[in-house]
Amino acid sequence: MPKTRIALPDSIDHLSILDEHGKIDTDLEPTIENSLLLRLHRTMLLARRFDERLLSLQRQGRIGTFPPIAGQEAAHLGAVAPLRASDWVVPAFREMAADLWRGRSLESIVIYNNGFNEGGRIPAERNDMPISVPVGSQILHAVGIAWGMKYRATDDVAMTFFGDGATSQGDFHEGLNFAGVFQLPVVLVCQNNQWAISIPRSKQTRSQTLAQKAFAYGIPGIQVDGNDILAVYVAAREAVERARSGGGATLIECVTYRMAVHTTADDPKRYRPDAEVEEWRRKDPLTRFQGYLAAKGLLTVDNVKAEEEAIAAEIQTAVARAEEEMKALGDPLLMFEHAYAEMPEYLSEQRADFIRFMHATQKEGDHA
Amino acid sequence: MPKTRIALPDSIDHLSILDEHGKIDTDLEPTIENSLLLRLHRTMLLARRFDERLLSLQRQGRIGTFPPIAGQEAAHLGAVAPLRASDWVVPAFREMAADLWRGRSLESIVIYNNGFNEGGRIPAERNDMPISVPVGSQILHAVGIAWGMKYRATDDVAMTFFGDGATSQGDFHEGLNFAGVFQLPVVLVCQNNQWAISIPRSKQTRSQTLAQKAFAYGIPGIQVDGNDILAVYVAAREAVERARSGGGATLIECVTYRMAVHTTADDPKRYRPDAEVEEWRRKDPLTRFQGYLAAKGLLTVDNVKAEEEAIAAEIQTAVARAEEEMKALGDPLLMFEHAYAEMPEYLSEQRADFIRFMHATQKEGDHA
Amino acid sequence: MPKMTMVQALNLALRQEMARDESVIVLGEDVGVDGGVFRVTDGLIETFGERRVVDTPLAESAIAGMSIGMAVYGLKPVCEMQFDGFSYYTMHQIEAHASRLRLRSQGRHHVPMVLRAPYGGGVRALEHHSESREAFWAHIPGLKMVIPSSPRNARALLVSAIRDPDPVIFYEPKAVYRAFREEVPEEEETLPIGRSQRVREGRDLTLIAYGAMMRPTLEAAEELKRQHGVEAEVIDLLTISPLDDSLLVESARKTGRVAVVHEAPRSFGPGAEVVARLVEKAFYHLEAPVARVTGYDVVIPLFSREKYYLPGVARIVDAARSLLSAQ
Amino acid sequence: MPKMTMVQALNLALRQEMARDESVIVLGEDVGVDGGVFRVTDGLIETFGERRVVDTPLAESAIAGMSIGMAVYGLKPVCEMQFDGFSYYTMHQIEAHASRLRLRSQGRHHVPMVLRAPYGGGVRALEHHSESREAFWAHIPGLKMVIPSSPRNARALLVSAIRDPDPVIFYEPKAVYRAFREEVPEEEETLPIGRSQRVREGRDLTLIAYGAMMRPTLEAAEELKRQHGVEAEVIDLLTISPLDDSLLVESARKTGRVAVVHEAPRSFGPGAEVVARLVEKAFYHLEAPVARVTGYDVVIPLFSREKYYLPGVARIVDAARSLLSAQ
Ligand SMILES: Cc1ncc(C[n+]2csc(CCOP(=O)(O)OP(=O)(O)O)c2C)c(N)n1
Ligand SMILES: Cc1ncc(C[n+]2csc(CCOP(=O)(O)OP(=O)(O)O)c2C)c(N)n1
Ligand SMILES: [Mg+2]
Ligand SMILES: [Mg+2]
Repeated sequence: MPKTRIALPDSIDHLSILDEHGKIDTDLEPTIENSLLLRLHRTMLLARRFDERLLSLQRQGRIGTFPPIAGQEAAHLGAVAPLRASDWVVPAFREMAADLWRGRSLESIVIYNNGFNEGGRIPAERNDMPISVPVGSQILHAVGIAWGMKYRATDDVAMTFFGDGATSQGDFHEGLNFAGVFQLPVVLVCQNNQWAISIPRSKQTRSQTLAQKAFAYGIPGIQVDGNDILAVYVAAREAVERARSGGGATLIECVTYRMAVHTTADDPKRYRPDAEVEEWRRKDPLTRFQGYLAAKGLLTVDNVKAEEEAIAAEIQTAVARAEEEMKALGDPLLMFEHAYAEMPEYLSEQRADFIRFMHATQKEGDHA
Repeated sequence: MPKTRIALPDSIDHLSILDEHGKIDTDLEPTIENSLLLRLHRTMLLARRFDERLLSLQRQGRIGTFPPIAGQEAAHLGAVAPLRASDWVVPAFREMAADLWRGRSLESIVIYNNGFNEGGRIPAERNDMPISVPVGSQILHAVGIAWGMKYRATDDVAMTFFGDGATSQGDFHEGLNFAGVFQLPVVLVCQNNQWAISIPRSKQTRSQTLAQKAFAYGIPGIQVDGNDILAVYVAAREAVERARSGGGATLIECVTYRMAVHTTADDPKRYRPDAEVEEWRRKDPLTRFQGYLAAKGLLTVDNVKAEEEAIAAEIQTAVARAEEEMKALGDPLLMFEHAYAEMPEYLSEQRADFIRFMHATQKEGDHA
Repeated sequence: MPKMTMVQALNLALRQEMARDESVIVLGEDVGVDGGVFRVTDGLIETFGERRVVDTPLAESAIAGMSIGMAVYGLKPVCEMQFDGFSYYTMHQIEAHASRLRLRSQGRHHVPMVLRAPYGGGVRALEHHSESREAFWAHIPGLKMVIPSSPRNARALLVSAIRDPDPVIFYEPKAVYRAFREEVPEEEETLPIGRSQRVREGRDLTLIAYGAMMRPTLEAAEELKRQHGVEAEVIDLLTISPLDDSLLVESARKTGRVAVVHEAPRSFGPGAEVVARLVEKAFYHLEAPVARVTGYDVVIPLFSREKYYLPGVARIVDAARSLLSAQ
Repeated sequence: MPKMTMVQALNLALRQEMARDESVIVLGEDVGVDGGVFRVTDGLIETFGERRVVDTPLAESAIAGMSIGMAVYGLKPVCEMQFDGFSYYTMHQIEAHASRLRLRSQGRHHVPMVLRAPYGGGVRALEHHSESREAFWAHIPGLKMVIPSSPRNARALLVSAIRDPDPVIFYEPKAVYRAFREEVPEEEETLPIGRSQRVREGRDLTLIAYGAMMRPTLEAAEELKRQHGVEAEVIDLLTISPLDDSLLVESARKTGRVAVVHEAPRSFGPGAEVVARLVEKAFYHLEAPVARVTGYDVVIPLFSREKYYLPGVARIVDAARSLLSAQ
């Protein structure tokens, strides 16, 4: 058989359960406890409102540059919902809704976005990694954590997030290859929000889907409607279960959309048409989920109103508290902390010299 | 259609024309001019004998560490045969047969393997890049060269070589992705010789074939019997023609075998069974090609004997000439050359100090 | 002469070099339609088209590696790293190939590429957006490492870098990008790579700086004069490597008192090389230890504390006064 | 005490630490069945199995990045780079993450990993197999950079590196791997990271070196004594960064004449930092400019000319004599 087609067992499915018109595929509809559905909704609403609030704080100069998440809430929350506390989430930088679900405080986000390293603190009781800015690089950490989980024979799972742009990075490739070779319990969640700053998905790679990149590593890949929290949840649950039970890694491509700016330093008008944004607005994951919950009788207009009010208050309080907390962070000497377990001698000398200098110039009344 | 299989147009073929028993698939047999077949054979024989000679020179301490190529000659020569002089070859470090085909002199190889940078010289009339040791890194250069070819609207092609191990590197991924996105005239030839030093192909990646990695970049991939020069030639010719005519990049996986040590510093007994080597010996690309040529009436026992003698003499002369040439390379000041187009001042000072030092110590009779 | 920001001046350099030489290609993440996140490549795609202004996928090693191939093929790629903090992904390609292909091919190939990267603090940015690791590149033989400090010299040096036959790492002080305007001639202007400049004459001490640190250094010199009657000589390195020490040595011999200022962490930073050169070549003229006014040996803090990390006017003045009171 | 080569001593360190602490994992290219291309991990897979001695695919960034994840999870990965020249592929992971996760998570996570790499010339190897770029790592805050010079200190320092709570880049002088044997105790032995050692007492001048340069430096000291009656003090840095300068300063104050020796290229190399520290802290005791005896500012040549590039006994003696004749 000199020219033979090689039988490849892999294939790529696209999963969608709750479509943009609110129509549900009842065959695929997952059974999720009402309380979980409502908690997911609350977090989604909180994330949406907090994102809006951060944007206005940024415009007021009360925080620095940050990456809004609007439009991607379902792709965050559907993914992390099947996890348990002992699992680890390894985020990129645009998974705020997932962070909140995992227990990150609103305060820490405000503090971080004000340029205080203290905002990155992970509480002792929480696993998970802090935000990772270099695109794609964190995938390898998730792979290493998953390696540890397998080594320790736990049935925990590491889940990492990254964007469509990240799939071009060498670290994406190396990470997925290691995950495949070592059959690691890691779930690789790609937030394909169609844009990497100004580069559209079509210019990022010539492959038809991002999910099919899984083929290259001998691991399963699936594409889901990322604005459909039910579809994301089902795909993630399957992947998490596969990982827990020793079945190895899965690549999930969530097809979603970045509704807002890349970061508050970005002007998307330069590179994408409003019409595209409008089109995606109709696919809003929040209204879609709310429609579903209302149809199920779990949510009424009054419920939502009450939640909105509670959330507004929660955000209000958190921002106020964060601004209060930041007053205690004024000591510049904090910049010498957490460099090493023990401060090296020469760094102590630098710190001492800094103190001397601060005293000297404060006495002279200037330290510009 | 909520859970839909995505139709993927790609598929992976395995190509084999002249099997290990010398049986030919006449439907697929390419029409190649006799003179080309004979030139390919001569180069294959030369490469085989030169490789053997290098090994004995190394054992005698007359050259340093080097990577033998035995077993991979067909996968080298079948690939470069469809190229023309104006194309560029971007090698890794184990493509000596391809180098010879492209006009590299035996002398330069001896000189290089004696630890003289001068052995890396590319003659002015030749394109092609010098040897590249860091695994996978050269792929990106081929992509850049192909970019230039497209920019200059030539119909030239860049062909790059790399091993199975190289497919794990980030640079492989990034290179193939760029090649796909920009639709570049580049042919990516993977020498899957089953081993990356001690790591077998099966531990390098979990994907069933290496060729299927092309899916991830939306480019065609094909697997060929790399010990079958006809199959390699056909696949390469198709890829080269695709590239020339604006059809973009192709990944070719040549399934072959590294018959000898990784380098002369390596001991494969530590990690692979002799039986495996023996099995592959039966698939020897040289005897297979010779059988084909004999059956075609192009080669007789006498022909081969005459060629063997001519080649032995050619090698003999080249080694002698190289050893002569190296006598003129003793000047240590040559190490300051080719750092920049113009030597920076501080480097000139270092050079001057080196001269002073050499004089001073020569006078004192030691410069250990 | 029109007054320009550094961003505009860099844009002018690219625009004119692209018009002059069609082998000049601009590539990187978001350099096309978006005009670069700092707008240095603004409008180039409109003028020169997608053929010459290339938005790439998100992969720094590939951007560098592809540029190497382009350069070897005879083009002059000017590639952009979006931020200094992501340029280390290219370290292997630059160290192993860009800096060595001339040597490896014995002169047959060379790599006339420019790798541009905004570096340094001062723009309230996120983590990895404020690093200053020019010492990495400066330590690699075969490379050139250039850092301009003002719109005019940025334009002239970028033109020189593009025309240079060897690979140039071109760090742009992002704090200076829009900080002030300067007259920049429309006509072509170059500056030799490998030469520092004396930007202020003085006899009492020498301040050596570059990039974003030039402004606080010059202000410090003014303040030293105003408040203390001290005449500081100020030297702008412009090229970090190959380091031209002639002017530094000459000045150190004259003043005997030298401080070197940079925002990179102190240990194993560029300042150490300046000290070492002065010790080698002006030791007997030094009247006080050469002072280093630098970032501390910690990761540059997020923006709220950045100002304490970065050398400012007061720290430079403080160091200068210690120098003057030595012995 | 058994006499061991450095390779054997490193193997002993790994073996004992793995036996002592099951969170220690060895990983890298060919470290398992093959025992590492230099055999440093020889036999470990037989003793500890594939679970703890992990042959990885060929991808340096992944080896480093996965190690970071493992370390954060609570393991102690000791990963191997096959050669120094390929370790720059890890630069981004090390700079952006290994060195910073303690800071970024405010102490919740830390990265107790060791990245081992054979470095330097002297073994007639191919291109990229003889580099000496410790200055890259030394300039990164949050990292430690260690280079042993003998079997015994290699063993002790590797043990300390594995136990260190912070990431350690551990460069092994491949020229020393099998060059000589030394007694190495079976019993556990550690050496503090961040401390240099005086290995020879002297009053006339100070020679500072580390790694593979210790042998020619010590030989030079002997020759200086034998041929010129000069007593050289010799200091072995052992830890490059964080650099402990106390002993250097003390010695420089005593002798007033110092040379620093390394095989890395001179400019922006580790020697510059040594000079800068001595200028800061021992300036008034220096009787001659601190000399740098180093590799030249070119790529290390292929092996036939390597000996001219690498500082040898004669160059060190030559520098020492110039130092002594100064003034
Ligand atoms: C390695 C690296 N290169 C460049 C950047 C600058 N940058 C930040 S986000 C971004 C685009 C990321 O796109 P994607 O992965 O799709 O994530 P998204 O922003 O859409 O969430 C770029 C180029 C970076 N942070 N890291
Ligand atoms: C980036 C890099 N890492 C490690 C090495 C050391 N090394 C040289 S060849 C080799 C294995 C290469 O395997 P493969 O790509 O299959 O090529 P082959 O040797 O089989 O021709 C390794 C690990 C290297 N040269 N470059
Ligand atoms: Mg995106
Ligand atoms: Mg191989």
